[in-house]
Amino acid sequence: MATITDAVESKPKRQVIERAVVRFCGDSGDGMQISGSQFTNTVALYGNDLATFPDYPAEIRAPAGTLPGVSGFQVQFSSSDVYTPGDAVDVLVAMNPAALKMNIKDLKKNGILIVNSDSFADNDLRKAHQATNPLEDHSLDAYRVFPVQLERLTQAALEELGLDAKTMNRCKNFFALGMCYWLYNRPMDHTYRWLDDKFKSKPLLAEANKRAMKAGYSYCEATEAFQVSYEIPPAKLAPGLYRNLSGNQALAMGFVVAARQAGLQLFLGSYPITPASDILHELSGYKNFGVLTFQAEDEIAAITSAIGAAYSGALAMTTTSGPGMALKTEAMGLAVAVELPIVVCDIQRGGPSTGLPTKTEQADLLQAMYGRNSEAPIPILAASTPGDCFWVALEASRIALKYMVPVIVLSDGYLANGAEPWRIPQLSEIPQIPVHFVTDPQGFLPYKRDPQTLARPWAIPGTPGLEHRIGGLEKQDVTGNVNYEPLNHEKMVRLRAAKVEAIGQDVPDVVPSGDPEGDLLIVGWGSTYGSITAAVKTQRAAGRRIGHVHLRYLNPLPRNLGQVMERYAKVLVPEMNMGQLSMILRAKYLVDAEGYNKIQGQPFKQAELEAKIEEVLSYGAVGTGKNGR
Amino acid sequence: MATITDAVESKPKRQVIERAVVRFCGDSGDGMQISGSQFTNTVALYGNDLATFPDYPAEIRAPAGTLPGVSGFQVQFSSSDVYTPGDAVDVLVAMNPAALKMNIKDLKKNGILIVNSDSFADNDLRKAHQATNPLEDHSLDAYRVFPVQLERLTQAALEELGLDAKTMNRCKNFFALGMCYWLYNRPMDHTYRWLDDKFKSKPLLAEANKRAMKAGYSYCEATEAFQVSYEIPPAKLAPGLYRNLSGNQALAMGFVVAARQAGLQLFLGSYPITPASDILHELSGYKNFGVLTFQAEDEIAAITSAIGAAYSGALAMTTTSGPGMALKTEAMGLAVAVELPIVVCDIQRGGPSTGLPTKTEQADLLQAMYGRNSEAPIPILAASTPGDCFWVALEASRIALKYMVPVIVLSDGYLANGAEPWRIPQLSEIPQIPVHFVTDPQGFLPYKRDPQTLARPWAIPGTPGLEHRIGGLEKQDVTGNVNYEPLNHEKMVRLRAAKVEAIGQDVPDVVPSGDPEGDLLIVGWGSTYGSITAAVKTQRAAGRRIGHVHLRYLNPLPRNLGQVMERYAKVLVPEMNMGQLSMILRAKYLVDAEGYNKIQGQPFKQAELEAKIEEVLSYGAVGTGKNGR
Amino acid sequence: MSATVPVLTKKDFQTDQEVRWCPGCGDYAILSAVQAVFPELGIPREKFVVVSGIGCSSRFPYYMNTFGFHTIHGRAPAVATGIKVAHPELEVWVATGDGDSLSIGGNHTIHMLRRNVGIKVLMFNNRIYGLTKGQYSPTSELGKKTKSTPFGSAARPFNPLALAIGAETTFVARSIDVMQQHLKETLKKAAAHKGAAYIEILQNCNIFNDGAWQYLTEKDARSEHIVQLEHGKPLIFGKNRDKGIRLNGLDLEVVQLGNGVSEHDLLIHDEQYRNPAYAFLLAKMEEMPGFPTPVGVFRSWNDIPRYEDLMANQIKDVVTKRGAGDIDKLLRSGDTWEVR
Amino acid sequence: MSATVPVLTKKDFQTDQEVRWCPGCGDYAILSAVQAVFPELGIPREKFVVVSGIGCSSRFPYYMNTFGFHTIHGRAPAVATGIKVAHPELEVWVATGDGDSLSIGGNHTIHMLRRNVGIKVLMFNNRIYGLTKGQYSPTSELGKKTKSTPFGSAARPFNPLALAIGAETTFVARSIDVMQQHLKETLKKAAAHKGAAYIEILQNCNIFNDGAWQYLTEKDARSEHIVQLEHGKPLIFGKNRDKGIRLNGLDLEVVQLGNGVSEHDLLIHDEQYRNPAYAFLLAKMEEMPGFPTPVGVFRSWNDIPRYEDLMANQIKDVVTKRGAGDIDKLLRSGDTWEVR
Ligand SMILES: Cc1ncc(C[n+]2csc(CCOP(=O)(O)OP(=O)(O)O)c2C)c(N)n1
Ligand SMILES: Cc1ncc(C[n+]2csc(CCOP(=O)(O)OP(=O)(O)O)c2C)c(N)n1
Ligand code: SF4
Ligand code: SF4
Ligand SMILES: [Mg+2]
Ligand SMILES: [Mg+2]
Repeated sequence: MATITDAVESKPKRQVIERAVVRFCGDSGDGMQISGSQFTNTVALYGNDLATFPDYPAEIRAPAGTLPGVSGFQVQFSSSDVYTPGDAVDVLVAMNPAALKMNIKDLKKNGILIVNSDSFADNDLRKAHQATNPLEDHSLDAYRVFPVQLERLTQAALEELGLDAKTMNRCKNFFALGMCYWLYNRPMDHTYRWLDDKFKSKPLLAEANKRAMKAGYSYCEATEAFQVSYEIPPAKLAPGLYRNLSGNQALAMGFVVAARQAGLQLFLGSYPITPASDILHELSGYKNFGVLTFQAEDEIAAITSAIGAAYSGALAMTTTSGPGMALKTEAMGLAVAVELPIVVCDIQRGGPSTGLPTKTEQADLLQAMYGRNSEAPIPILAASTPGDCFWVALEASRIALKYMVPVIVLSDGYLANGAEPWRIPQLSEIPQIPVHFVTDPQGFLPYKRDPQTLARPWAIPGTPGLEHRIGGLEKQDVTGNVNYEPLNHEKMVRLRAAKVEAIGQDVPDVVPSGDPEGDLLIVGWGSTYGSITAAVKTQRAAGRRIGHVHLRYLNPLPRNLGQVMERYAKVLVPEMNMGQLSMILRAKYLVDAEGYNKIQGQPFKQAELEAKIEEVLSYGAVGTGKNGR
Repeated sequence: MATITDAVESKPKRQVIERAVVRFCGDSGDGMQISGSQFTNTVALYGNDLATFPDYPAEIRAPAGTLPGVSGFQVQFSSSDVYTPGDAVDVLVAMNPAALKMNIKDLKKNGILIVNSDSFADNDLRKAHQATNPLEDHSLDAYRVFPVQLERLTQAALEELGLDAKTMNRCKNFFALGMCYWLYNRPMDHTYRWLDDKFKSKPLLAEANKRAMKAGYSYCEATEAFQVSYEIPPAKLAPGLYRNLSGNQALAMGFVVAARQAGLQLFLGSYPITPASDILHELSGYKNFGVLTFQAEDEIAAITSAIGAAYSGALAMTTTSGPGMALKTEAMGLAVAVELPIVVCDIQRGGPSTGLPTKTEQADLLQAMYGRNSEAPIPILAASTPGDCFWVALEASRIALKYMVPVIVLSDGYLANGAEPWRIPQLSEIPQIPVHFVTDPQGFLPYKRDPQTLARPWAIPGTPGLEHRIGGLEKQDVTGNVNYEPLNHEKMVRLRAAKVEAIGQDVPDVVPSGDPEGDLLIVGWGSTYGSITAAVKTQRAAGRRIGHVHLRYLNPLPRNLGQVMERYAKVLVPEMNMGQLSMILRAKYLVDAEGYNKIQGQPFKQAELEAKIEEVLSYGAVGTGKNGR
Repeated sequence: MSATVPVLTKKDFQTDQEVRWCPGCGDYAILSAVQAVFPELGIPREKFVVVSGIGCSSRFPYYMNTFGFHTIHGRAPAVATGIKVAHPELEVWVATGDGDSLSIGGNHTIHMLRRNVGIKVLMFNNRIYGLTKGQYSPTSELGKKTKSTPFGSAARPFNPLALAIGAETTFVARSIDVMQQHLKETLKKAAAHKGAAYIEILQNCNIFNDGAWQYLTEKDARSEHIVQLEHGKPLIFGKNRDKGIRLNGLDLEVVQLGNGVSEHDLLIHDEQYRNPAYAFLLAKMEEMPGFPTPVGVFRSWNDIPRYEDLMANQIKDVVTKRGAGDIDKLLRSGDTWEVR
Repeated sequence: MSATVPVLTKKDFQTDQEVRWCPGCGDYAILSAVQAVFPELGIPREKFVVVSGIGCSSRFPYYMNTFGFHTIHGRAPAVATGIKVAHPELEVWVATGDGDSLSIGGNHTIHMLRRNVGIKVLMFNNRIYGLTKGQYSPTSELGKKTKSTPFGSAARPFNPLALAIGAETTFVARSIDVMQQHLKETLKKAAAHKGAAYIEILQNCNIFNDGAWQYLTEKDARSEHIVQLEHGKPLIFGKNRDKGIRLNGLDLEVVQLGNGVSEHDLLIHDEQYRNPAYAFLLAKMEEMPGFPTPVGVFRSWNDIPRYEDLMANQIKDVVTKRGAGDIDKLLRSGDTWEVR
């Protein structure tokens, strides 16, 4: 696998490589997310496979130029498969000393560093708590540093347009973007079009940004700053129409499509919270799909309004993150008791408490499993990539409606904001979701169950003859009347559990990727998919016998999971938490699953995982027998 | 073990037996709880060991005479140890057909049944959904039935007092109580005194009840209704001063004493909920101990006000049951993040959702362990008997204050309302709880930890020079400043976990009661203590090699628990849930612990447990080896 | 029994469930009034939904033979909002208590009201927590001795109607369990209101707070202590209808009729009066020493758009402007590229 | 630096933490005003506690060099209540936003206010959720287009002061971020108030809702669109102080001074006026077309007992009556018996 860094010694004018990792970083006000997305869309349109990682500063806005204000956007693109945004960076664009300080550790040795040298005045250094100027103190000697006067050069390029200094300065991210386009031999026309569209009503701004970008491109061309440029050919993706999609966009779209496939109105009750708010924003824009979005006064009203909407016949859902999830637990218990279909999306973030709102984590799994009073089992699905969020939204809706249960969907900050090229499905590839409202009063009883799914009938208000009462008190089997008899209670507790277990009939058996049996099985879930896949691929290429199971269904678990684990000597469970899935696997299967736990608000690096795999396989690989049992 | 039922064939006038189980049942308005408590206090004063079980109807009041309105009170008393209120009843007092219908199944064959025959008119039978009159249809042939005209006889006894019919009728429970006093040869003076005190301002009512009671006693004497009466000698209890104490009373008193021992003001933030409300009621009465009770607008305000009070230096607590616990989860995460000492008491009840408010259950353990967003570990203690609640309150307070952590105390409806004779400790037996408020600004840092306990300093507002800020965002180790750095986050997550683990140094090693090693270890927690103890005793007497560990500390678990479990061939975990502790044990120790799960809103019967023990020991007792591993 | 039988009777709204309130509880009277009024509204039975929280009062749906949802404590207004927004054609009523609506559910209550969701709230105010056996509530008077305040409560109560008016409620009314006819009339007016309606019903809990409203409801006291608000009529009260309420600047005063003071000098009730302080003044009247307690409709603003209608119209508008959503187009939106 | 140094300056209340609001945010001005006022109150620095929820505004405690608690979203009034009840001698201030205080925290807000806990609430009203990047809030105007309402919101807003008055608040005031002097004076008055104080501070979020208050704050507009409430003074406004507010029966009217209309005809502001509808009328004035927005103290009732004092007194009373609690006696209370 050739990368820029490897390729540095030979210096042809234009070099073909397999993959590259580029990161733009600067102040929140510097437009780094825009440069990053433009670059991403351009390489995507060209046909590379890719993965992105936007890294936002904490919720609160920090003063310009300070460390907490640093924002970043990273993309890995390649002519072969891409599973992660990349561990280390080939090209780093840093707009100020704060951004440089926060990001330089991720640049590969000998990597390209483009810095805006106009922002390294004493004042700028002070804001970044830098005692000396890194451009002068030799601390960057390990890299190929290209100090560029981004501000002055941008101003020069825009001189004739008659803009004020502040506005001109705002275009410097496009100068940097232009440089990257040159570096990777990419056309700028996609970004031209985007600018025209974005600044429809302010053509002068469109023009300014275009000129800045062109100037950056020409700067490289003219100054021969880099001596070499790179080409990364298109990847061999499955044929089809593609688009970039973030996890939150995918979830939103998935629910719109699910509602359509079920013939129901979509109702979202939500309260804004990072990193879930964008789902609310997206769905609020889909009014022409008849989507009802209700921004509630808090998370409790958000979920209870959804329960009300479900009761009256909508496909109802609520979206939140950890702290909001904690507030919804009592109401989830109600949904379990009244057996109504709602979907609860938890876009996990760092905790506990308010924690690290803009950072990612996978630590709400046990809350999703057990965070309710008494025995209140709820099925749980987890998305593994941004695009997968679309399919998980559909599947969660299908299960909720088929089994008349609340369903929890787990995503996280990394999936929510990260994007990947997504093959757009044909409508025909998307399953119908059959829904049946009872209408016949004959023999109707609110808790008479479908023998196969154990679902109770959905009898919505407005249907003559089906008037009935439901509620959170224990109810009599079949009739649904309030009932406190001991044996009935036990029966109902077991029925509710059995109903969730019954979903297992729809859960496909797991088929490990990689080796079907061997020395190590890695069991993962959620957004670690990319890193694990990449690590397993590399480690298998190095001759190790490893399988990988990535769980989409966390409750109930796939029925063959226990047998599959037995086919490997060891089981490793990497999680961005203190060992939550591994706790469940250990309890359920008495398998000596080992956790690999990183709780840093950041996804696993491929290299970290590979090191762990090597470590696990090095100790007692032979001695301990099956799963250490 | 001679019981009434066994003793029925021989008919001496007065017979000494070892133990008896008496149950009063009737309509909620019939005063059954009063008769039961009076009977209990009288036998307690006499020196019997005992255990009680009040069985309330569901929260809502039902019309008189109907099935949902039935209320009961059961007491087992003995000249030897008593661990449970008894599986089956020797003497059943039933005030109406509804009570009879709901309770008759628990009366032993040949047991004594006293029925109020005045309330078996057609109308009464209809309200109880009885097609025929059980006093006539031979359905009671297996019992010794004593139909007594309780209403008419009471009226006759009160004739001269000039009371109205309704008031007279209200005294019939004392007639029945008088009969029971005769039956067990108990003096009535305690109840006389109680009546004098209770009706201080209404001496006529005191007199009426006394006369009714005396009439009941004389009725037995005169009519020789029973031919035999029983005597149960005092038990050999540890010497000391005793009183009856319910779990909720014990908790309330425990916290008052804890605050005194710590030299702090006690603050309770609470919102009423069955079966926890009585703790609020009790503590509201302790104003002369300086107790602040704040009835908040909801459970969230209840716990957050407690967090505020803890911040400002009080011993702060909150009390609730399952649904309220669910609402407190977000705030518990805050308490974990800011590391402030609060005690959260969850008096568990049947669920999910509103569930069975007046019935008991142990199904909030996993909610207590995991019901919060992200990694937010909290120590958990569980009380095992009503009197134990006192000690658990003290210990929970001690841990909270020593380690600067929120602590969860689990009790349940059975402990809360049940009572047992409790040996009153000397003040000298109660440990001091040392508390240190920092006052020295020198070197003060809000998150600098005590190396042994990992506790951060408690620096309360009002202390000059210690001004500082705390909050729910991730904080920098030592300084407590807001911090989002990856490695700091991981460090803090692990520190918070380590702090809870450190409590393990204070957790005594478990020492199984019964056999120190053998065929079966029963691991229990909470209110199943009595039933398990009784069952193990009987089964060991029958020659089986059984140990019993009853966990008070559920998080962290006692450090030697794993080793102890290995000393037995099998591990059985009886719980009033679907297997929550067993799930934790399986995950942590990879032990094939078997769950015995009853979810009926009612405690285990001794006989059920014994049957289960026999079943477990009968299958594969030898073959599977240690813990089935 | 269904939409095809348009003439409904009280019996049609009774269920087969045993009513489980204490004998003598004021809730029975309220149930009876609602069961009498619903059939008169000309709405098919299956269009009604009765939603409640938790409390004695919140058992209400079990006894109404229509669609009913006994939810969780305090959340009925939010559940009801979900129902009403998803199905504006349903007739959604909430049954709640002073604890359920004003303590744990205070926030949902005020938000539902300010949004003007077309839901009718029956707030059973017995100034106590009945179901949990007698703790003080947010409407209990200062100094109230209850199980949780054995030495008297330290918290000033809410005035439920003042709070509702502060929360922009478009229909605000009060009635009393024992005033059956008045209660029925008030319910009918609420039913006719388009937006959110908040009806405080003074209710006796004869077990835990017996006589809380006795000073108003005792047969002798009623005419002296209650003033009926009737649209377009002067505020007159008293056994001999000889007393009235007069406006003096911003202040209210009780005047004796006669001696030069006539009905024309009195405040003429206008439930549509747009001065927002008017209903507020009436709501606070009962707290003023010497003043009677008003019952009836304090405010009825019928021209404020309902939340659910605005939501539905917005969807219609966008569909009109953009065309009905096309899933295929949705999937293909944004930048796309073809891989062959 | 401590109680032994009584003379404090603004600097004493500044922390070493970088202030992390957007440049130009109105929060800076509010911070500056509070930092200026606290040292003037004659209270030792360590007696202050600043409590907040979550939001841009709720970062406030980090920048105040005293005790500070940044709690969770909406719960500051409840946390503050716990602090104040346990330690009535502390000076407890809450910093909160329109979302924090009125959306998720609405219930705690109104309950704290009706109990009259001696806490001062600074409610930064920018009519938007700032921290979560621009969704509409409960004070956003109907039809507001935001990230979560791209086609306009369908929810009528709260009037925060009307709600506070509906919730029985004893001190209600409004000021504006850009009116530094007025803001400081208002804060001082709040500090002097014994019970609960609710101060709405109109604040500009220049990133997500820039200009929300521009119609009031633009230099030219101020005098025309703002009327200052000053105790004992008539309500006069206008660039030339030539307009006034007059009471006509229950209604307010804007009048031109001169032409026979003099200051004496105008409404004379009385912040202690016991008619509860008075402050309500003022609070709703800004919604009336053609009327200016009042700033200043709407109501200040200083004689209502504070919750924490009632609680403390109750303990004192019971101790006096029953004697201080004796643990030994407590343990031995009830029926006891001796086993030997
Ligand atoms: C989350 C939660 N907290 C507390 C309770 C206990 N609870 C049930 S009803 C109630 C108060 C009822 O008072 P109110 O609404 O006035 O109804 P009433 O019984 O007086 O009609 C309480 C505290 C509960 N069921 N759920
Ligand atoms: C339980 C919970 N829900 C949601 C959030 C996300 N959140 C943080 S601040 C905020 C709104 C802030 O608005 P406001 O109080 O007006 O403060 P501003 O930022 O405008 O000053 C929201 C929704 C959260 N932190 N916690
Ligand atoms: S407790 Fe009170 S409110 Fe509840 S049913 Fe009984 S009388 Fe009615
Ligand atoms: S987002 Fe708005 S309120 Fe928040 S700091 Fe920026 S300008 Fe201020
Ligand atoms: Mg009530
Ligand atoms: Mg705001």
